[in-house]
Amino acid sequence: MSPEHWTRPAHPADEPDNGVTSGPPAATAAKPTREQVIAGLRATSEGGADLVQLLTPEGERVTHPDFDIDLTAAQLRDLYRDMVLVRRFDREGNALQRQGQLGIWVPLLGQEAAQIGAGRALRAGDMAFPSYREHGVAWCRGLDPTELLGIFRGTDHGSWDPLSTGFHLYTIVIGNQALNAAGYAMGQKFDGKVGDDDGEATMVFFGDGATSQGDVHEAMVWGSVYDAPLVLFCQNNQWAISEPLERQTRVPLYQRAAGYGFPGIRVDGNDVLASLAVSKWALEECRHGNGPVLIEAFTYRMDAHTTTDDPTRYRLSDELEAWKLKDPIERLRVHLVREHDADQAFFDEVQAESDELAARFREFCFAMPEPDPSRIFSEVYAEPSPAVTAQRDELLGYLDGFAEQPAAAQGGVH
Amino acid sequence: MSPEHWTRPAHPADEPDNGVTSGPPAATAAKPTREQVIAGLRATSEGGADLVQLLTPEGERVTHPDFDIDLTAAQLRDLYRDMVLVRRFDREGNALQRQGQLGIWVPLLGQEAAQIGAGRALRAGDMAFPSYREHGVAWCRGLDPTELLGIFRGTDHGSWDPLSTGFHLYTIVIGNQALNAAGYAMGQKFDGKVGDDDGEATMVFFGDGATSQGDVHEAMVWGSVYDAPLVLFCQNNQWAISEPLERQTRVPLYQRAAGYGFPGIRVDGNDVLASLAVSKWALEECRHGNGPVLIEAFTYRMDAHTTTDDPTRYRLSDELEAWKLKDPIERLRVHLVREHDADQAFFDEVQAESDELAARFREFCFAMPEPDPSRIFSEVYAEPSPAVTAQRDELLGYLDGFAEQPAAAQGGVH
Amino acid sequence: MAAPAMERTDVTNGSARPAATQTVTMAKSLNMGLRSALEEDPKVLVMGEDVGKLGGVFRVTDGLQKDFGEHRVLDTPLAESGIIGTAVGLAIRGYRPVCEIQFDGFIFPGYDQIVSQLAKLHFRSQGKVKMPVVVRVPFGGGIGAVEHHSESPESLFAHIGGLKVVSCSNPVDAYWMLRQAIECDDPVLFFEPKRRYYEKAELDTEAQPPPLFGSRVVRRGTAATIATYGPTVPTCLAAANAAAEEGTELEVIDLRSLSPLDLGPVFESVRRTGRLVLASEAPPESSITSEITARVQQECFYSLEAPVLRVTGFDVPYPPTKLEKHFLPDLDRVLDAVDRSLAF
Amino acid sequence: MAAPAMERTDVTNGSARPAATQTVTMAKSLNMGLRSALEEDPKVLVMGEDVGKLGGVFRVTDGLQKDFGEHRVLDTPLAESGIIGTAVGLAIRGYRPVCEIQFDGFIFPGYDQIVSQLAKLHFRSQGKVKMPVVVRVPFGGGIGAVEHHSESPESLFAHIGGLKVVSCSNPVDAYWMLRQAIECDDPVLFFEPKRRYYEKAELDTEAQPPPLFGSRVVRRGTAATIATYGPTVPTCLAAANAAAEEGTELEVIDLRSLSPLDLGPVFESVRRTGRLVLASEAPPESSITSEITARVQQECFYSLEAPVLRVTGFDVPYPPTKLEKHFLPDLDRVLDAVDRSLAF
Ligand SMILES: Cc1ncc(C[n+]2csc(CCOP(=O)(O)OP(=O)(O)O)c2C)c(N)n1
Ligand SMILES: Cc1ncc(C[n+]2csc(CCOP(=O)(O)OP(=O)(O)O)c2C)c(N)n1
Ligand SMILES: [Mg+2]
Ligand SMILES: [Mg+2]
Repeated sequence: MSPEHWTRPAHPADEPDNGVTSGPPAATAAKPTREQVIAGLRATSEGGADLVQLLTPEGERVTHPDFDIDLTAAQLRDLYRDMVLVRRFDREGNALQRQGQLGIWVPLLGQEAAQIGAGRALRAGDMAFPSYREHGVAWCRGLDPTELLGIFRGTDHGSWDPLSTGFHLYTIVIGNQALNAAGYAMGQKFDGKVGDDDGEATMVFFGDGATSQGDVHEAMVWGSVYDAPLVLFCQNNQWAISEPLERQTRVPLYQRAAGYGFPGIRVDGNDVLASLAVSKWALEECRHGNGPVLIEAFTYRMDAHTTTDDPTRYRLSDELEAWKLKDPIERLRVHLVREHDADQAFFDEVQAESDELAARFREFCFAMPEPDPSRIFSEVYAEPSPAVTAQRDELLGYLDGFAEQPAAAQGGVH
Repeated sequence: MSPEHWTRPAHPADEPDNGVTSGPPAATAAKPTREQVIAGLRATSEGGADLVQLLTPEGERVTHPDFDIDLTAAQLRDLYRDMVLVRRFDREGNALQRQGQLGIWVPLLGQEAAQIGAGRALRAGDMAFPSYREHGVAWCRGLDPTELLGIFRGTDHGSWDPLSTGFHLYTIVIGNQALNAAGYAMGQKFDGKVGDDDGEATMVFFGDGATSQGDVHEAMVWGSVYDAPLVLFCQNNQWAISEPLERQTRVPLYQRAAGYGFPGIRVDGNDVLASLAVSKWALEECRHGNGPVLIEAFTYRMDAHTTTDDPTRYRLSDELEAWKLKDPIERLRVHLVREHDADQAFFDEVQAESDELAARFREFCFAMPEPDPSRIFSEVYAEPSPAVTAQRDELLGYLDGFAEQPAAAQGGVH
Repeated sequence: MAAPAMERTDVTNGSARPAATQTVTMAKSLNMGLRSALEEDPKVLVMGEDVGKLGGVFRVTDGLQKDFGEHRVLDTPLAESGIIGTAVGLAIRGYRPVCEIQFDGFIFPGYDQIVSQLAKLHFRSQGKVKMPVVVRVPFGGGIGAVEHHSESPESLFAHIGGLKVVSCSNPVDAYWMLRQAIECDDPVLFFEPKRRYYEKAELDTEAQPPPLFGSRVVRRGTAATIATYGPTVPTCLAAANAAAEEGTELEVIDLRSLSPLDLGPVFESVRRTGRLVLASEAPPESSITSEITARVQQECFYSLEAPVLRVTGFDVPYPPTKLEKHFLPDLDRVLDAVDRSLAF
Repeated sequence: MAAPAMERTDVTNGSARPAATQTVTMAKSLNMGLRSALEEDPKVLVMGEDVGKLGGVFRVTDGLQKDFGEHRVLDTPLAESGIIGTAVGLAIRGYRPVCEIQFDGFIFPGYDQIVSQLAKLHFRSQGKVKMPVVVRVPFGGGIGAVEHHSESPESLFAHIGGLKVVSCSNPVDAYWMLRQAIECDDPVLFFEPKRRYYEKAELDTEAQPPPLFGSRVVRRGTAATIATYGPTVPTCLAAANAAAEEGTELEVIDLRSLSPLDLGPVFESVRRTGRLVLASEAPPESSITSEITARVQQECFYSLEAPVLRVTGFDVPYPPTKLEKHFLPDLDRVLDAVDRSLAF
């Protein structure tokens, strides 16, 4: 069965008694109430007084008393390029899913600034633990975007090397990676890699919904009790699938940190400069032994939760329109034009590069080979288990039988 | 095998090939360092500036700007009586374990004020979810102390009726009961029992160590998201078995609450007046729909973790001596004598009553019948499972065989 | 336990169609089951992630929050221990929560509350506290999903005393079994074969359902017995049909209840056929199919003409889904096992 | 897999006593095993609740923190998901954590991290990330403890692909198996029979241990085979001795590895004796004893003269401990099953 579906099952094709062709029921009229919309907008359009911002939605550079950053025009262009390229292959992923090339895609649309800011703050020796939406961080860690395709096409569970890239595999069980990251950060500390400018740090990514999980709490406990160099980077994109932030908390999430005795900062997650500045500061604190730090990047999931999700069932388009005005790429573009003489040639160049990337991404996807059945049993253990080996031999022998006698492939009792 | 041991296994008597008689190795010289002792003392001898206190260790009545309480002399005497009686049967439980009558006992020594203050703040319609050390709360809920014996003697897993007593069964898996209590409190709210003076509330008890568990965090999330009438009563007795508070947190535990958007209060847990006043206030808040509230009762576990624990391995007696000066009963006794004319007759009367209780507790314990083997299978399900019934019939039939042919009781192959 | 009613051996082919009958998908019949339960008993609650406004990622709870309100149909915070743990508390308070776990692989954060509280409170309290909680779990593979979305963890619950575990295989059973599970005073783990959610059948909501905890012969046969449950029931029925075309009549039993197991009909069948094949997507090691094998070899020792054979997933993490066609028992693998059994 | 070395059929009776030999309890031999591992590999960590200054509630880690420091022997915060989850992260970083779960019943808060991360990361990463983590679990009953302190949850781990599961039954195995488990690059659930912690044997720390994942015939016999593991191995040996006094020679196999199972010696034995009795404290439903039964009836179909019989705990929550003598398999119940097997 091909991985065309995630939450929407395909109709199984392997059974003759099956005449089902319909998908799930069409979206019903269960729309949000007016009150909910108003509450939602209020909650999500403003980050509040504590929001760290360096670039306004209008592209204006503002200062902040505690966090600032000095970037050259070239560096600003690089950040812009990062965001455009990442958005481009993200959109391509969506398209590939629509065309049946991927089982599912998890879009990051709208979260580019949060991720590129955080990702570019990381250094080579640092380690990142993503959730499943961190394609932008993957990009910053030097992964080729095509390496992300296997998970969504169903050919692997993550193909890159976490250790050489400094980018752990995607973690799907919400919250698990927070504890894994805390442990890794403890290891950095035990290895003597914390305490000076050359220190190492770990950054873990999770969503607003994930903050409810016990594991994220325990990661905060462990991180603080072991003074681990751990930056907890929460992308509050306002929604956990269909559930708005108010289903997880009464108060802004960054305020959790104080209860564990470390700093929590709410940053404008659509402002790549602020995300970079706050992330750099947090990582520096951790490198010097002053971890952990919690960052809440206040942002918005502009697309569906995944390609199988239908956000019109639970949120109104007004909300999206409000957030479009805060687009992370657009504000940097305006800023580059106004303050840093970026001309059309630059934008054309980035555009061309992103087209190339998209084409390559696409071609790679089409050419991906089917994995071999033996892959089911490969690397289950570092030291092979005779039980698994026996099951492998049995299945491969059975499949070989078909290869030799194609007539038997339809089964039958002899 | 009799339940003489918890963490120290008995040497099994049912096997002929067993010649082992030694217990666990003797305590080693692994004593705390000087630094640890100093840190421990600093952490544990003072509750800090935020500590709510109404009665000093010297028995002096002090005021507090936010929390106060007006009690008659009779009410004060009742609180004193509660604490003495509870301490008395707690000590008797310890003694019964030493004499082999109980498998284990979990002492509350030192935590009487925290528990009686909280327990006496509860009303009939309220619900309490204890951990395993809340004998004082059990007392306030009207349980006969003998009802606690079964768990520790190994005849049952809790014999009282949680619903009619408003006191849930003891929960041993650390933190579980916090979520169960959150759910119960949600039910009170869904039942329309929250919102006015007649409202109901739920109080859940857990320790300082338990605050690290994901379940306690999730209970705070649920409680706040559903505005549940939930008082989270944390007895910070400074130790989780051998681990001092610093293994669980960097900052005072009551500060966790703010991160969830509800109040957290640190109360002197050795001051029954303060515990009562703060608990009453918190419950009132919850009844009126302003829950949850977190209370951290700052207290001290004066005895071992359980009768199988050996605290000399991990803490110095200086610490205990410091806390003895803050004894919860002693300070109320002094206060009663100085300010409320309590005379020797009163104290003699309480003494006599506690002797009686202890004797009855003791006699009850000795007379407890062995449960019947059929109890292994009873009430596993509300609607019996044929599989379990078959296993029961098989075991009972097998045991009947012994009854009929006592000669076969030693086994053998025919 | 008595063998359940066997009248309707083919649930999809009712001949006369009474007024209360309609063609529904399993997702829809589950939705109808929840709706009836919410209507009939104000203590019934539906709770889980995205079950409210979204109606669940599979739309099983579609429209329920709209009609019954946010206090009956709860979009909970994102934490499975919290879902189960608060359901336990609500049950103590007298509610009958029906929890949805979004996908099989996400039940594990809630496993502790299930094992330590949900399963044990009735026993611990000697019946003073009832635990009428249903935990609905869309399970199994075949939908081309990413990791953790295709697992079959049912054996991990069957091993736990104090729990009951069932699995439906068709829309009719789905409706009745869910209603019966909600009415049951014990905790029931309710495993729904997610890749069958959109298969259809005729549902008569005024029929008399067989007992919840009973297995059922869904096809009569003589040559060998196949026992299975959940998503592989249609697979095995298809295999039996294919075999019948070649003249081999296989008996197929839908186990329905996985704990307690109702093996009476299996024993009876095996005594006639002498051969048993078990099919399940779950990894075989220490599983429900191991248990059935252990009990059949004991009860039918002198009747078995071949060892009990199993067609299952493998003892590995669920593979990337381009490979799941090899992982999941299909018609061919079932018939291959039947052949091997017949060859003994 | 080859059958392991069988020279030492009685581990407690070494005749010549080499220099490296001493009489130790199982708790002590585990402690020695941990100590050697900590000494030899700076990447080995010991972590858990109260494992440091206290030395663990059973004193298995006694003195280790004092000698190796707080960064090698960690008193962790009180949360099992945290213990396993951070151990996973430490393993990614190159450490080899040995986690202690204080009692069997407290492993469940860590179950999600075990199933979703610990078991799957090697497979998920196709070997790029190794998970050399040992999770030590004192398990089983017989110590008169309160609820949750006497459980036998090993089957819940044997069912999970990606994990390895072993159980020691005597001080000699305890030492070697723990050392081998720590050296193993896979996650190993290490079940220690807590009621045997203070039984003694002669341990030669310079001997050549048999392979970790192998079972072992610990007593030769002809009339019937008993296979068991962990705490019931001494029980079954005692039963065999009692039977021998009446002239019946029973073969006893200590399974040692529960996943992967090494059933070669069991098959070989059953082919000779024709009879198999399995003993385990765990509830039987969907358990390791079900699995062994399923595989033996398949592999030894024509050799079995009686069905495989099981002597186990029951499918209920662990009872109050005044009753555990009836719950736990004892000498009499084992011999009763042998009698029933021989009567076939
Ligand atoms: C333990 C667990 N439960 C449920 C899910 C299903 N699920 C996948 S994503 C998601 C919502 C996550 O929301 P959030 O943490 O805000 O992250 P976002 O997707 O918005 O980036 C849910 C419920 C899961 N993956 N893991
Ligand atoms: C989930 C779980 N893990 C471990 C234990 C073993 N254990 C029992 S009590 C205890 C310490 C609890 O400390 P705290 O929460 O401070 O409560 P206290 O005993 O001090 O009242 C531990 C680790 C347990 N009961 N449950
Ligand atoms: Mg989100
Ligand atoms: Mg404590």
